[in-house]
Amino acid sequence: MKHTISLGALLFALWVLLSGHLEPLLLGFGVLSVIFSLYIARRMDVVDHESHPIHLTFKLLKFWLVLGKKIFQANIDVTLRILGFKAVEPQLIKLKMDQTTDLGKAMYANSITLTPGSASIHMEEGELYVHTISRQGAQDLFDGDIADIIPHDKTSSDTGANQ
Amino acid sequence: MITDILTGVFVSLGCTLGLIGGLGMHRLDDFYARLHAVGVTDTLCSFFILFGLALQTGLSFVTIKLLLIFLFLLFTSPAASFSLANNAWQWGLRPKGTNSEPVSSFNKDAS
Amino acid sequence: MISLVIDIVLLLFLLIMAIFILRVHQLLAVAMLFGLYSLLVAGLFMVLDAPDVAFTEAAVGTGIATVLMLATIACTKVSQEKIQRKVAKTPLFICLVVGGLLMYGTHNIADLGDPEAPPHTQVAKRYIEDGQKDTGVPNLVTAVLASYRGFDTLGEVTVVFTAGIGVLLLLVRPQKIRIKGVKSAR
Amino acid sequence: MNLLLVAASLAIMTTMALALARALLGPTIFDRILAVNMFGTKAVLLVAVFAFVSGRPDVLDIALLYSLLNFVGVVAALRLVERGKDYADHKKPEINKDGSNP
Repeated sequence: MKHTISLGALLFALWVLLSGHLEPLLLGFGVLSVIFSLYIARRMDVVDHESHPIHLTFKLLKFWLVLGKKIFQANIDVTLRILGFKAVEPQLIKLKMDQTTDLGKAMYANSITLTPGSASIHMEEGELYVHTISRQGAQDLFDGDIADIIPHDKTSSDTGANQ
Repeated sequence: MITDILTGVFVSLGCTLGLIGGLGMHRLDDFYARLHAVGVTDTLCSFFILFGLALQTGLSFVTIKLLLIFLFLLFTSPAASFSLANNAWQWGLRPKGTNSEPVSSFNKDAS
Repeated sequence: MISLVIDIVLLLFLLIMAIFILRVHQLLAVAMLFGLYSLLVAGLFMVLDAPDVAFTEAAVGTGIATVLMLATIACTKVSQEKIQRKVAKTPLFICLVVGGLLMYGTHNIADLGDPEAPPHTQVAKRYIEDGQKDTGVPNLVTAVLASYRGFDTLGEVTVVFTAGIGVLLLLVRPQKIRIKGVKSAR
Repeated sequence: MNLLLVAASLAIMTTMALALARALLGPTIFDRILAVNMFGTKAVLLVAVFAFVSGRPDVLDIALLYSLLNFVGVVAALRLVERGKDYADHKKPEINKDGSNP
């Protein structure tokens, strides 16, 4: 239930921010469409801790900051490689995933993809196939460069049921 | 005045990154390598351009819209890239110039 | 000035894309390029100061039409047939004549943005002056579409919606219908 | 300021042209879809810059819509390839015993 409420609040905030009008009529339309979206989301059974990880809010903020820094560095690296100042040496590697939850895995794989210079290709039984543009980048991934910053997803009870 | 200069710097940086990414689409010789070029244009390039534009408006609805555009791009691009790469992999496309099977660690004396 | 440049470049992209769509044999790529095509057309509408049309074009052309086209491709068998390419004379002639007539017709349209043109002196004037008061909708174009021409728009939307449902019904194969909570049998 | 944004939109259009060229050249269907995706992203940025050049921030809504629709198109296309049908104009690549393409 708390996920539904928080999603509803988020959707309504989005409506107000995008429309920018505060007349009762338009706000009423907003409430109606939020309720409708919530109804559909509930029916699709997608409102849960996975699509809407409120228990991670503060950890996520730090995660985005650190990831942002990494993305910045990786961008410069890839730019240099495209322009030919550094060599392009593609690598195909296999990473072990320590994350147990689906959310953790998705965050790990997507963080790798989001960092230019490394892209996750395939996922198989706790292993992630990654294509990197440089040997150094591959080594960094082996050393747990990205894995360390993924927030730990400790929703013990309901995650176990979900698996 | 100072915001104008900052906007100029950020927008031109973003455009440069975009152009480099576009160049990378042609310089890199393999689908998987091109993914990284697109990664550059999807992340830092759009961030710079949108941030530069946001500086022009101060804090207003427009800034929030720019932020939302950036967030949408940020959330959708890795999902799109991953499903694209995963499809290519399962279809049977293999990257050029790499070990044909993924390695799980580098040997010190390899290659 | 910049609008003109963007116009020209977008039209150039459109031309290249159209030629490519004609020549390529990968249906998937063609469907994707059609999506881009309407994205560019929407961009042109935007440059021409018609954000609402651009909205519709983007949503319908890039969104629904692409998905429908892709779904159609998914329902087809993968096979190719080489067709003898020869110019069909009568259709070409008809195309040229109709195109020429349309082009001739544009000469009678008032210039873009001409303040003396009848639509601007009468209809638009009324909309602009009384629109806010009559309907209470902040966006003028929305007021015209959803209030003044409400029935028209409603009919249009109904037709489009019905057409969409019809296409979906045609495309869905019987064994693929999913019932809520039940995994479809493979 | 305006001049710079004009230059920026020209640069973005150049990038779009580069992406379009990749979409036309291929060689695999995945290259094309990747290029189409990139083209769409750049279109979003172009619309955003154009909103500021023309001084009408309303246009940003269109950029928002584009950024979502672009994703829908790509995912819809990929769902198709995923079904294992061979939509590319050339045969599925052979995979050697050691897993590499010949």
